[in-house]
Amino acid sequence: MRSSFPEKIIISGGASMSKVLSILLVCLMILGVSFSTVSAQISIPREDTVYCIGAIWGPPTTWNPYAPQATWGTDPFLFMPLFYYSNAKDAWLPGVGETYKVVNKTTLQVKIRDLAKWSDGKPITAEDVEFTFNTTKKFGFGPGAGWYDYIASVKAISDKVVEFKIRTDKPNYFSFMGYSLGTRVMPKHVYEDLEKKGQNIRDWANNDPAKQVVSGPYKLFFQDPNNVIYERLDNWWGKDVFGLPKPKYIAHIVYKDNASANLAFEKGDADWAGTFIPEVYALWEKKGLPIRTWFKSKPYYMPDGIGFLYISYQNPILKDPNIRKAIAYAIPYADMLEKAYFNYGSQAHPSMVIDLFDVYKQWIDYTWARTTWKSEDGRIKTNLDTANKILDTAGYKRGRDGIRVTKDGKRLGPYTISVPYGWTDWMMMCEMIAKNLQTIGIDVKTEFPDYSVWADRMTKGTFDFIISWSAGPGYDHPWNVYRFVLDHRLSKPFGEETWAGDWVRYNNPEVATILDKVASTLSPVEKKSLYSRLQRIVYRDLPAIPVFYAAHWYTFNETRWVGWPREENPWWYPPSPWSANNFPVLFGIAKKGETPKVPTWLATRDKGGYLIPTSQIWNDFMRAK
Amino acid sequence: MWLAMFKPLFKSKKFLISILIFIFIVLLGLVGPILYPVDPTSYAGPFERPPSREFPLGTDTYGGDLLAKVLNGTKTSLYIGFLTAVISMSIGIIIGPISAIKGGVVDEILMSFTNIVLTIPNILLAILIATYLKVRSAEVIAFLLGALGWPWFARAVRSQLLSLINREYVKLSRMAGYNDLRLAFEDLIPGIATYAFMSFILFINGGILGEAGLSLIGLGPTKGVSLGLVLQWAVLMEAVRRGIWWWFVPPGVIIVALTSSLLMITTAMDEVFNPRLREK
Amino acid sequence: MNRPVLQIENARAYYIVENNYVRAIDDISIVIREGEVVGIVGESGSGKTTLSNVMLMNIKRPLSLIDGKVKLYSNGNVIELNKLSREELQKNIWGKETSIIPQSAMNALMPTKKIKDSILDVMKTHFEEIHEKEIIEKVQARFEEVGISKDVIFRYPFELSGGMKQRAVIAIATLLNPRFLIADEPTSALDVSTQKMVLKTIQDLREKEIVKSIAFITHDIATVRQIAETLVVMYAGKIVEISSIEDIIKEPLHPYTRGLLFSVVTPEPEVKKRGIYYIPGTPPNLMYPPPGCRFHPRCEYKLDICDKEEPKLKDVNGRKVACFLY
Amino acid sequence: MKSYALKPFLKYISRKFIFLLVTYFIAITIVFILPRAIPGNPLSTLLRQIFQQGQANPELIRSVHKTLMEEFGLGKPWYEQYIDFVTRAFRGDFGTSISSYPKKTLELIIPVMPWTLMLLIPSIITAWIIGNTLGAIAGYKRGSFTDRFTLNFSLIVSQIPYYWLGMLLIFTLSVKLHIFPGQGGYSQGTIPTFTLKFILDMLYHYILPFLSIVISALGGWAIGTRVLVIYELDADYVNFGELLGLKEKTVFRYIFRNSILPQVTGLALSLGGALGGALITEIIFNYPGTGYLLFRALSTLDYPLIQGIFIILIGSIYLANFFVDFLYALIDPRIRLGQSEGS
Repeated sequence: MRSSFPEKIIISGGASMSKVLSILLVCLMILGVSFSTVSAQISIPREDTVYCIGAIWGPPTTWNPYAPQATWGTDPFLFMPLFYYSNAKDAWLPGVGETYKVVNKTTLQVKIRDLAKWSDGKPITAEDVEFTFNTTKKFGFGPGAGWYDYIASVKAISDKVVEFKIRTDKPNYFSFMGYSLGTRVMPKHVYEDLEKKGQNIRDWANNDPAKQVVSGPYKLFFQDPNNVIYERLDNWWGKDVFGLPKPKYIAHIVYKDNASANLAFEKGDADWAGTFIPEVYALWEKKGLPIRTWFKSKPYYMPDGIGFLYISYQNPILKDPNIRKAIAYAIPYADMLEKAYFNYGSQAHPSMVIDLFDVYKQWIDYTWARTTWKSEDGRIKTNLDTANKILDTAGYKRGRDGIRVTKDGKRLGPYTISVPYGWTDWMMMCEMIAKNLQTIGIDVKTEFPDYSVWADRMTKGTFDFIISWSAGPGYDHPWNVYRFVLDHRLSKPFGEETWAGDWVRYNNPEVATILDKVASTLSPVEKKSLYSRLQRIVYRDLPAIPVFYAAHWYTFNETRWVGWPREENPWWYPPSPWSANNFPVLFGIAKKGETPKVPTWLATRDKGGYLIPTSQIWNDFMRAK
Repeated sequence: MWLAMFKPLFKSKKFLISILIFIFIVLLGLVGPILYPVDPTSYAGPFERPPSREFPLGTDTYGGDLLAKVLNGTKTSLYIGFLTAVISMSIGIIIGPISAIKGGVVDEILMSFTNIVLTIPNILLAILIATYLKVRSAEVIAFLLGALGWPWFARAVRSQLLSLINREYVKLSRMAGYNDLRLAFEDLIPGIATYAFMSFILFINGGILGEAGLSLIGLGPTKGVSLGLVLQWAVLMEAVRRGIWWWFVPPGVIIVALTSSLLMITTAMDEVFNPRLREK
Repeated sequence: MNRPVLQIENARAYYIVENNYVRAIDDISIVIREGEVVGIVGESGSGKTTLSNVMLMNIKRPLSLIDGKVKLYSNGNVIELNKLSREELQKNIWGKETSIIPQSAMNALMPTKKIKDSILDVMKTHFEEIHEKEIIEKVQARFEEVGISKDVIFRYPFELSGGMKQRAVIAIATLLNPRFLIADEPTSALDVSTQKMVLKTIQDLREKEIVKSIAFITHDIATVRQIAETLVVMYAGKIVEISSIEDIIKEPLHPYTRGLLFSVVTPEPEVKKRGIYYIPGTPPNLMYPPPGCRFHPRCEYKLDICDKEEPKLKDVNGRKVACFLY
Repeated sequence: MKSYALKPFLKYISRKFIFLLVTYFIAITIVFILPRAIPGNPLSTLLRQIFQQGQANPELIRSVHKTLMEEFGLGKPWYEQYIDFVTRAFRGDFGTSISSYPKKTLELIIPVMPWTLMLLIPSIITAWIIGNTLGAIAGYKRGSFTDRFTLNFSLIVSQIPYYWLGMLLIFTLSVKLHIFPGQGGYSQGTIPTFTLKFILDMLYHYILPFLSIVISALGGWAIGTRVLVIYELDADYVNFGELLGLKEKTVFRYIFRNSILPQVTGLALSLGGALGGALITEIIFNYPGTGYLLFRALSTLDYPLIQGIFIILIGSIYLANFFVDFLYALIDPRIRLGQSEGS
């Protein structure tokens, strides 16, 4: 070696270990600093905040309804429709709208409140309504997506009056009414500004609280991947019309899953729940917590849709109504609801109508239901003997293994009944159904694939049996359910994907005709007889078997906020935090210690409130020329 | 010869204790479900009851009998562990020796491949692949874990073989015209037999722990019961924070007892066959 | 006769394995005198290395000194090493009074430290206060003495060639001018030309009186005869013959010594003419050594008494041999 | 002189770098191939979500379906898609999330990454240091009570899955004894700020997940280092050093130093596993990091997000890997200077 050994690059042995540590330390510090850049904010007072669970399960997205997936809160709190619909009351609550006028059988005018203003002070006008509808049509989605199938035109005829004309080529009063009254109104000036700036409206997040222009009583206050917080606008234009909602803040924490959210709720960290809670009654019955659901006892929750057993209509054997009827008798309705569903729902009426809401009872032909199913309320009573008898009579003999065969010797099965893996309540139902079907000689086995596999089968119709959802209560109920389950025009051929309905690929032109007639008639008498005809077809063909009413998840914890709507005091429905029409709920609750007052405007017009019964609107159309 | 070889093992207290624990758990998994013939997938019981005479390990949120679940789960977990080990071992025992015996380009290619698989974090890769597998049976999980677990073994086998290959008797066999296969089976494989056996045990552990990990994030078997799935549901149902200890403690205890007893067996063997490590 | 430097009296050092003894050193007595280079030869497994450990009293489990004394003569004092604790040995004896050139000098240096730093660590254990600069200068001087560049101390061991490493190890081992040095097969891993160089270096150590005496352990008689005056032949944990090197080459007494000498492949002319020879059989298992003379199972001159009684070292013409033939 | 010192170092580092780059490229390719190899409509979850937001009707569903299919549509030939995919991935664009449409996956991942790093890096380093120290002491005192205790303890602890240990810690220290909070990264209602109060709150929530990773990770290190130390105990330099009179402490330091060096590269290799464990630990603790996000992505089958997380995590592991290799080369002179010249 040469003598000039550069001392500087010599790392002395003893020092290198500490050098490692110091490098690591520097890394940690860099990490710390990077962490500190996570946005800064103060905390919000618990007593002024309503915490919700069950409405957001992932990082928030946008507050722009023209994006396909706006974050929870955009609909209920930020942007108001002309009218809100309550399905329990079957009535409409004027929002930005004030009154409507039926001009003639094809024209509806809505007058916007003179007071109604955007949060930046600009008035809400008929122009805004027109803009909202046109923009939705332009993008393919947004508020009122699909309106153009039912509404011929939307026109601002004055500053505050907007006029809707129904499409006369295929008149559908349900959808006409629903779209024109229920669509949220967007601020035209904001979106036009954006467009001028060249911003793609669909990609706009609208997540800057300072820049949000809203019509509702709340505005975004803070958001990060784990929190969404809304703050009340104390100078909201509607305070002279509705008063102010009670909570200063509405907050939603993004929990990992149901169970952790429920735990927070049980502890009193959240007040307003829209989650499935196992054994919810134990919370007040056993633990004595100030927690309640809509009903104090079974079924605890209001219904929010019908869970169907969909049986493939493509399978030539399963198509036989005898088999379908036997299956309908073999389903252990009561057991299933008790075991798998904690009695949160009740057995669905075979007519596909949700008869837990009084307003819908009129559409059921109970006499026919009673004659067909031979029971008090017209529901199907589980009876394996009847099921066996039906199959015996229809000529399905049992094979050696107990499984029946058709006359030409084809075995009934093996078939599968499937729901996505992890949907435990439905998985249990499948197990129980499969067991009973085995007993009556149909070889059905459960299969629980991944959600996407199941969804693929469902939307392509390539299943044997599945349990799945349908439409729910609404101003157009039960028409919406019939259409969803039966209308082949919504569907696509077997093997092609459709999300719009008729998964079993039931194809009956007669049903389609009736559905169109129901939608276009204004006469309740005619409607009723049409529904009755539909029910006869449904009982005869059993394209899908209504099994249970799915629950409208709504549970409240009165540790901090009291006065929530419930069975005894049903001042508003739907009340769930994720419902888009829960707007009035926040006006009627109160902080613990204060007396909650139901807003006086939650009464019908004739009783001094704002509510307009749906029947009144129908009547106005009927009377019009 | 084998008997004599393993005889010193039975002098090791550590070995005896751990093999007893292991046998006990294997019996739990194999015989348990027969002695306690309750359907682990039925939801017959009451909800979330603590252990009682009727339900020795209590029930879960859906009224499932946890003892039945744990017994059957142990069986599945053992099965997955074993299968994983078989798969990893087969791949490793093919790639390692080929690489060592053939040398040259073959060696280069195989070892780059091995290193790449080794470097891609296999848990993440398993998660990613499992996400796309729509139907995940126990076999699929085992295959996935097995197919990602072998590289360290293949590398170790290769380097051990390389040192063996340079020994006299192997050179003699080569001169005697043995072909590669015969060379591998007669001269080389026996030389790494104990190492392979211990690796096999470690692979079993990898399979059991891997299944539990995958299951916990919802990527476990979509059919049947495994210890990981029991834990997953305990987590999903917040059993921990709700104090339902009988739901998550037993499966965890079995996993830990199973894997650590297996690991103890390998260390005990290591100490016996590798005198340097022997406790003196 | 010079004054003794190190004396071993009736040493028995056994390895304790599973309640059993491996009798690696069994009743051995040696005296090493000032200015003397003693060669210790024997096959591998004969206990040479154990003997070197006993000489230094480097006794670690499972090795245990069952019996005997190890005496070090230092400036007129007699230190019984076997009575000192390991800490005392480390502090006062090793490195200072005694030292070793280890068997594989290739790996004898801390691989991830510069040689300089390893040396400083050694110094720090022996002196309360050290002056780095001064030490480095001295060390560099010693390095040049053993024939390597003084800059070597600023390098890592792996940066040196084998010969350089070996000489660096020698330099380090003798930094504190120890009285007694063991060279444990110092040349076995080196090529022939380097071997010669290293032997020369070791010889120089004695000539320059850096060390007083050396025990040179090897299995290779050819090497040892270039440097040693006295030869100790070991077999199976026992000394079978002690003699001057010339006497042994001329006439090996013990059958084992004879075998060892004849099996040397090195083409010494007097060996060459006898042809290649090897000792049949293998060294015994020292856990169960054969009764009587430990060499008898391999001995072609075996007598009846050989498997019954143990031969003692006895004087034969001023030489010592343990064999019933004499 | 300088080039002498740098050459092997640069060579080593650049070889590592190229290897990692190639491997990363392969990882991205796997990410590209997988969803295309396995059929299924990735949008089904999004559609269901829209469905279940109550007000869905067939018209809405149909229009959303159509628009999204166009948005995520895969019309182009595969090689164009592939080139597109890779170039976008190297630009940091990993596609658009489905469940959080229209957010870019990167926008979702960046805010949660600091939490994961903050949990992962200190805990694996702590585990590494403690585990190696324990293992070194045990190995050095081979056969002693300390050794047997440490070994058996490590054997068991190393087999406790992080997440299960987390569950036990939550159950005992949080649910039963109420000493530590059992979930989240900070108290509900507080919002991340750079104030002392918040940092303390955060640390309070940090302890349990940190502990569960540290405890279960240190066992493996201890076992490994113990064996390395035992092998090292017989090393020639140890014997030589001892016989030169080196103090026990110094000898131990030597052994520790040399047996820990391979563990530095071990650290790089173990990062993947540790990250996987940390992700699951986050899920158990509801810790607002990447694991949490991944869990959401998995349960909503948000494929682009899963892929994005995967690509970013693998990328960061490789970066860390490279960093550790770099460190290793720095501290091990044999690598830094190249084991050339002579040997």
